[in-house]
Amino acid sequence: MMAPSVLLLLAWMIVPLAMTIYFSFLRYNLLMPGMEEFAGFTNYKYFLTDPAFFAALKNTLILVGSVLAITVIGGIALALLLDQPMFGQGIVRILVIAPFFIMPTVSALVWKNMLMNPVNGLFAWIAKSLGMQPIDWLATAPLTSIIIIVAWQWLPFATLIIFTALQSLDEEQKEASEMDGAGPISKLVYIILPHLSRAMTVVVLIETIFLLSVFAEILVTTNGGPGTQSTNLTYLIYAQALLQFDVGGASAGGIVAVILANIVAFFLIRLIGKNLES
Amino acid sequence: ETLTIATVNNGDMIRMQKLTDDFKKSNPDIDLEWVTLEENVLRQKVTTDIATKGGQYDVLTIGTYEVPIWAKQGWLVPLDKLGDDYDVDDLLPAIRSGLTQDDKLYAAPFYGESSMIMYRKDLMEKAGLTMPDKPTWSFIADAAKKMTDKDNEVYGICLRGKAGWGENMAFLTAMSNSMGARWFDENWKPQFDQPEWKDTLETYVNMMKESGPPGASSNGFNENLALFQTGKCGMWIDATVAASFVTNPADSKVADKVGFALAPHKDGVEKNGNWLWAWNLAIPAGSKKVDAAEKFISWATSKHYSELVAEKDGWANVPPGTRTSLYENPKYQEAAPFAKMTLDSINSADPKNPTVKPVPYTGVQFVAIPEFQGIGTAVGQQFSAALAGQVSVDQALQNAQSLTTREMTKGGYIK
Amino acid sequence: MARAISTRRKVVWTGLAWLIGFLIFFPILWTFLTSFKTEGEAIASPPSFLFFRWTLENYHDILTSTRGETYFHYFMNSVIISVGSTVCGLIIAIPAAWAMAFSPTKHTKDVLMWMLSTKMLPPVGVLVPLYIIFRDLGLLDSRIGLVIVLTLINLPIIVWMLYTYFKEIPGEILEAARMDGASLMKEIIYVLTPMAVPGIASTLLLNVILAWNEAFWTLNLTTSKAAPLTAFIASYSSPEGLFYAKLSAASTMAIAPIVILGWFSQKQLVRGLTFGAVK
Amino acid sequence: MGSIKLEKVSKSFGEAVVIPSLDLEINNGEFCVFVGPSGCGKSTLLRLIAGLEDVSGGRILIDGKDATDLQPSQRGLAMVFQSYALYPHMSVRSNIGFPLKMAGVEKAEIDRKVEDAAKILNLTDYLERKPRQLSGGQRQRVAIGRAIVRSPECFLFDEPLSNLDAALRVNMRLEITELHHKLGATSIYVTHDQVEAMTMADKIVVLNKGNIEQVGSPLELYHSPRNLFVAGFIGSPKMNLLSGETAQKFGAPTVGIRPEHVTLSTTEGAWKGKVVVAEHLGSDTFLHIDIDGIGQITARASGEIPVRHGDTVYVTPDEERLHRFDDKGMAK
Amino acid sequence: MGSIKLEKVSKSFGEAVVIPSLDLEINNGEFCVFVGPSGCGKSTLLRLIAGLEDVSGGRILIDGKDATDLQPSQRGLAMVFQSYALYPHMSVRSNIGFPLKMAGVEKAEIDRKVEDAAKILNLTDYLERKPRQLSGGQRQRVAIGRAIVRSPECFLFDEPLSNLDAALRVNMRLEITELHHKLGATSIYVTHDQVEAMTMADKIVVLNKGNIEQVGSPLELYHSPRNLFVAGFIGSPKMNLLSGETAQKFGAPTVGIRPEHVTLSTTEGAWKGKVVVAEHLGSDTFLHIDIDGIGQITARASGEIPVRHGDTVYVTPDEERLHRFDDKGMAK
Ligand SMILES: Nc1ncnc2c1ncn2[C@@H]1O[C@H](COP(=O)(O)OP(=O)(O)OP(=O)(O)O)[C@@H](O)[C@H]1O
Ligand SMILES: Nc1ncnc2c1ncn2[C@@H]1O[C@H](COP(=O)(O)OP(=O)(O)OP(=O)(O)O)[C@@H](O)[C@H]1O
Ligand SMILES: [Mg+2]
Ligand SMILES: [Mg+2]
Repeated sequence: MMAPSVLLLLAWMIVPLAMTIYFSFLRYNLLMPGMEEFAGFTNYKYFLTDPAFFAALKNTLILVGSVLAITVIGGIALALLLDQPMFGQGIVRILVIAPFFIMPTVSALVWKNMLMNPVNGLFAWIAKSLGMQPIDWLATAPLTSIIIIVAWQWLPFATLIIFTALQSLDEEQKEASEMDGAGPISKLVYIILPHLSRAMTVVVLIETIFLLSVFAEILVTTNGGPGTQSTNLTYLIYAQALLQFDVGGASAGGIVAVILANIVAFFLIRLIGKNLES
Repeated sequence: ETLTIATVNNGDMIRMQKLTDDFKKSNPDIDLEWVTLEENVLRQKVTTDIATKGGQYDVLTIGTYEVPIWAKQGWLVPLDKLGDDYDVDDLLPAIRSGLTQDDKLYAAPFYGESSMIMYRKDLMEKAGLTMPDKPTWSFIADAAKKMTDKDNEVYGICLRGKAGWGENMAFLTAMSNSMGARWFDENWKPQFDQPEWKDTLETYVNMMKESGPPGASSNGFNENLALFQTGKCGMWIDATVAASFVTNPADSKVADKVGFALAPHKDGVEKNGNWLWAWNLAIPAGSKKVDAAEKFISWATSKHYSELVAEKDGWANVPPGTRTSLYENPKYQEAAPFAKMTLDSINSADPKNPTVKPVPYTGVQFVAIPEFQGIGTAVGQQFSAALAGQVSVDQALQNAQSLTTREMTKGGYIK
Repeated sequence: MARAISTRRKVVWTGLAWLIGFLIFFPILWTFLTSFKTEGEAIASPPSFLFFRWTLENYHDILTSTRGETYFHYFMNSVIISVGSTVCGLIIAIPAAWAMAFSPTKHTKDVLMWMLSTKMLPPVGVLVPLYIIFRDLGLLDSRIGLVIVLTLINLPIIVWMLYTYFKEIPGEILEAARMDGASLMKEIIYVLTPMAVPGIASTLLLNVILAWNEAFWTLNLTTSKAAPLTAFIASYSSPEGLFYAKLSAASTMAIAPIVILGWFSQKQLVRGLTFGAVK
Repeated sequence: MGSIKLEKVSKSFGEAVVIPSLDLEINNGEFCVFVGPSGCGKSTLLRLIAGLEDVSGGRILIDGKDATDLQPSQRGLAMVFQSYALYPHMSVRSNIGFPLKMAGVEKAEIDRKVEDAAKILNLTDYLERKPRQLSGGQRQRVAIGRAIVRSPECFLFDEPLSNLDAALRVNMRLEITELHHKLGATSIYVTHDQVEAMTMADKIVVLNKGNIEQVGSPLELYHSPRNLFVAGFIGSPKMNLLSGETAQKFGAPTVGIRPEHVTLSTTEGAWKGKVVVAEHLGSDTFLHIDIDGIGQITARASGEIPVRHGDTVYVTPDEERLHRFDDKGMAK
Repeated sequence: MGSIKLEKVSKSFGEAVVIPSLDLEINNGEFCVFVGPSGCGKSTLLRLIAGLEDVSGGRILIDGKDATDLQPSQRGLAMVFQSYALYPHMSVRSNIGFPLKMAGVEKAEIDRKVEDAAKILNLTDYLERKPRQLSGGQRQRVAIGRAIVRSPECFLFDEPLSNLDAALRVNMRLEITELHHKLGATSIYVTHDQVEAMTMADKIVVLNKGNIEQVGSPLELYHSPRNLFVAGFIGSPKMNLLSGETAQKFGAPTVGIRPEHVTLSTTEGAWKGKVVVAEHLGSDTFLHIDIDGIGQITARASGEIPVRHGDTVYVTPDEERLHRFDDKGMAK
């Protein structure tokens, strides 16, 4: 019964993967047909010795790590806030959840042009109204800007999951801790956070999957620059594949990314597998 | 039959889509299906398709960069049946030469552009200067400094800074030509270690630091246009098509204060810092609808089409930069004050001999080899980092030199 | 057994929550407002928040534009592709998740995790091979092709979500059905599926949203016939020509359907998103 | 220390009045059991005492001092919840030690006290386990451990045994009773189990719709229920209640006779009936007998009696043990 | 129709042998109860009969025919699960009618049968409700309705009452017994509740670690337990088991005496002890007495006896009712 979907996925994985591996050993540029020849590990050599590669690797990890940190911590804070008694909780939830539905391209365009732009953007206007020098977000802090944009998109996801988990916390457990003399902080540290650990694991897992391949936001806002400051692995491969049309190089990059993703996946899944078991 | 036409989403192309009834009138059996996309997306998709022989499109909108490369690969159908009244010789020679290979025209220009200086006459006056016919970079830098009034958000000069081979590198390559620099020597050795490039980049960075707007390193055409239109730029060197936007009172606050001048050059260097670009229509090899496609291209790039636009939307909106006859038309000259400057700019660019020193490639603001998109963007990233102050000019040039050498070695150009 | 809360405390929390909610929502609100401005007002400084001349011109332009096809063409493609891929995904995933949940083997967990890890591969890496495959199969620019791709892309998540739902269904009920004489198919149709309806619904929703917003494959494998709203947006973000207001209007039109769907179904969605993390 | 006094305590949830007005005194060291039908307000009353709900009116005195406005943690009470409410992510040791940790007690001191409590509750071998690795009865004991560790003035139990199976319930019942004797602290215990109430309580409080129907020792309630409600509620199997003509004969609108207070015979007796179900437990026999003109009554006999489904038997109520109730259902 | 025979049935889960080898015959129309400690294999055995698990060895004959390899649905059995396993998305009507629908019975016929079943079970008013709108007892009845509607040869019940509260349990117990009398179908009933086993069974099967310890009628097991295990298992409160010197006096390594078979006195008797806990139920009194040199024993007296915690009492066992066991724990 598992067979159909597993087979399909297998095909989905294996066929292009095999082709990619094959291409990665070819000197193959789409724009120069007829010149394909076996190139050994040349493509890998060039990809791995590209100075941009380590920058991209670092940026990828920083991006994923920071967004995870922001969304998980922010998600907990927001979930705790939403859990307080208030009027119009439903509406606030609707406001908070909305960024999750926005196409990445659209949100990148909006942030870049209408918010972060140092001259016409709203942030600049606010800074100027307060008598401060507007920050040139995308030039001086490109990776941070992208982290902000991506975190904005994923914060609702984290909030929602953590909020739901929070609501599932047994009321009697909270009362028991009150009887035991726990104040708000102790309650948070000893009762609530441990209860949320499973939800946080899910957030980390799912977000990591999507964050490893963040791409549209970078393309629209900074084009990976200035320099390679906001280039991540996916974007680097994109540059190989769709700017240079260097299929060989991009394939090698793809394979490297696959291997790295699997290393991440391996640790993540071990961590999470355990947490999801119980 | 249905033609699938891939186009970019600029104003002229959109206008053409609205005028297709005219084409349908004379060709009732041909249906048109438009694929309108943002430039970079379009380029990616069209290239992927043509290179893998996907056969998705019958008519392509491609730039002057692609035409020679693709023609050489045999990916384009030569346009030899454009019709008797098409008048190929009317096409501007600079534009036409970039689209011609072995005496065959592989793409028909829909509109062409160069770059020039747009400046605020009022600010220039206030600074006590007048724009010379052929300004030099030192004049520009000086004027920019004098026009700048940061407290009131007036910046002397706005230039492209966003990384990309078609973004900052289009401007910087053109600028470097006017400084006497070149991308490669005759042996395809990168030239970023030469003083001319250092001169170029230093001038650019210093000028922008002193008189440019904040955030310049992520500014492209649109961002600068917005700045200029809202009165925040003293001078702007960019595509000639911008002229019609900045002089349009509906969108621009400064419509009546704009002057135009030829792109600058360095004292003693004969080349100007302007580029040459055209959007062209071409037919991919392997299209099964070559005849219909050619009919369409002929219609869209004909004089008749110009008249059609003039009739519907006025002469100012006719696609510029392709035909001599347009610039000789007094009605156009009257409607478009920037006509002469555009023509001069286009004519002063020579894609076959873009620089002072000899080069092994064609292209004014690009190098027409397949690797250029990647290299150009990577170098562009370095230069935009220098502009943002993230690396020094020397460092940026050094990085550019080494990464270009790498890629050229990989590409087999440097043995 | 909630305790009574003082109104003053409630008011304080309400204020804080509304403020933060508003801040998070602001970029979307801003886009929405901008879509009613003229291009000039859209870049005006200082920006005007509500007191500008409201115009529907941008929407008028979009709905009557002759750029390729009309908005509705893209919209329909988006609907067909996202719903189609989700339905296909469910048809494949339900039996698989059923098998994993109710007759697990030693390797079930590994298979699941492996499925998830396939989602971590960068799609650009396999674009060219896939493009070639699609060309040879004649699937370029076809809705079927996109449905297939998106089905496969989202399959791991669908399988996992369903798996966690099915695990919550007590095995005794399925055994009861077996005692009652239901065959395997009938068991799935009459008992399992209806019981998992909330779970399936939320899986469906999440996947419609993911598919709706998927911008890489939908953009690269289509030209016109099958192009969805992501392509529509791509035709509005131009490096040459100033379209902030129009872009805002186009963005609003592209995201509105899914935002509204998301809002209406948020309860379902929340359940779906939690992947059984929260019981 | 440890006496609890409720003065005119009332509680409403919005419109709904759950406890109209209630006075009650529980003495130091007493084991007091609240019983009553589901929804009658037992848990609510307990939670008011614990401070988990605010009273709508009246005062709560703990140990003579007004505790109405104190926080739960300041009242010096400990509570054992029906669901145990153990902290699932903490080991047994941490669970039991948690109240001490919150009180800022030193690590060594905590360890000592936790181990003492574990010894009392036979949990020493399980200190490092997580709650989910324990059986129901063990979890129950951990919950109790968490309550006793800080030597509270008074224990509150909300149906602590209702999640356990029958055999375990019997054991835990004895353990709690023994513990009560050992610690001597006041305890308030909510249950709906007859046997628990009867065997554990010093004092039973019968609640109905937020009102106290009767307060007294188990045997007081058994022997002299104040009204029909208490009569029907206390005792298992339930008292047979008869009305109409039969009752008139005994001079009251309603009379009640407990199953164990009738005499059975196969040959003669006051009422003749047919056995509907005969339940032979070995030690006892329960007969459900259909009596002409009276209806079905339950009779109980010690040991075995050889009757089966369908047999005819005679039943004689023990008049001395008959309960008589007036029109309003009050005992006469 | 309806007889069930197990021949050398065995079952292992991987390495773990749950049922080594077991023979059992259940006659047509019999009400057979499986009892035994938790984990002894009761449910497994029931599920083997149902066909929900495959046997590892041996044969299962239903009604004389080999059913070992038949699908659950082909065996003509109906099962009532501990959790009821109702289909939550179907109305009561559809729940009860589901087996008929699966069997391809006509719509009209289904309706008729469902309504008949509902009438028997007093569910007529609830036919259109969803399970979640029903009380525990009603849900239980729906589960039974689903079982009886297709007139199976045999009913299988797996602890069907363990999720109900005490009062409901008593009622449902009577209802199932009555139903059994009415329908007369063979029933196999798993429980760990003493009272259920004693009152409902025609035949009790005592299981221990997958082996049958004894098969017999409730009173047979009560009076003559075959071994120590059965003696300790059957009867509530448990039989007091004594060994050592005391037992030697009665001429056996171990002797057992049930709590109800001792005589209590405050003045004289065979053994002197101190009351540890006295549980006064009104109808009975349970005393847990610590006797010097013997240990703690439980005694039961009808009605009340005025003893309290700490009192000294004398206990005299009824020698006629003493059970004697040899070295191997078998009854002598
Ligand atoms: N937070 C609340 N809001 C509104 N009504 C409530 C609340 N808590 C309890 N009630 C109502 O108060 C009444 C008494 O509830 P309570 O829980 O005290 O009953 P109980 O005697 O403990 O019942 P059970 O034996 O079922 O536990 C019920 O009718 C209940 O619905
Ligand atoms: N699917 C299974 N795989 C492995 N072991 C099992 C499985 N099902 C049951 N067992 C084991 O078989 C033994 C008997 O289990 P069974 O459920 O029959 O006990 P039971 O008598 O019904 O107990 P209870 O009274 O607790 O319900 C137990 O030790 C149990 O752990
Ligand atoms: Mg309660
Ligand atoms: Mg069992």
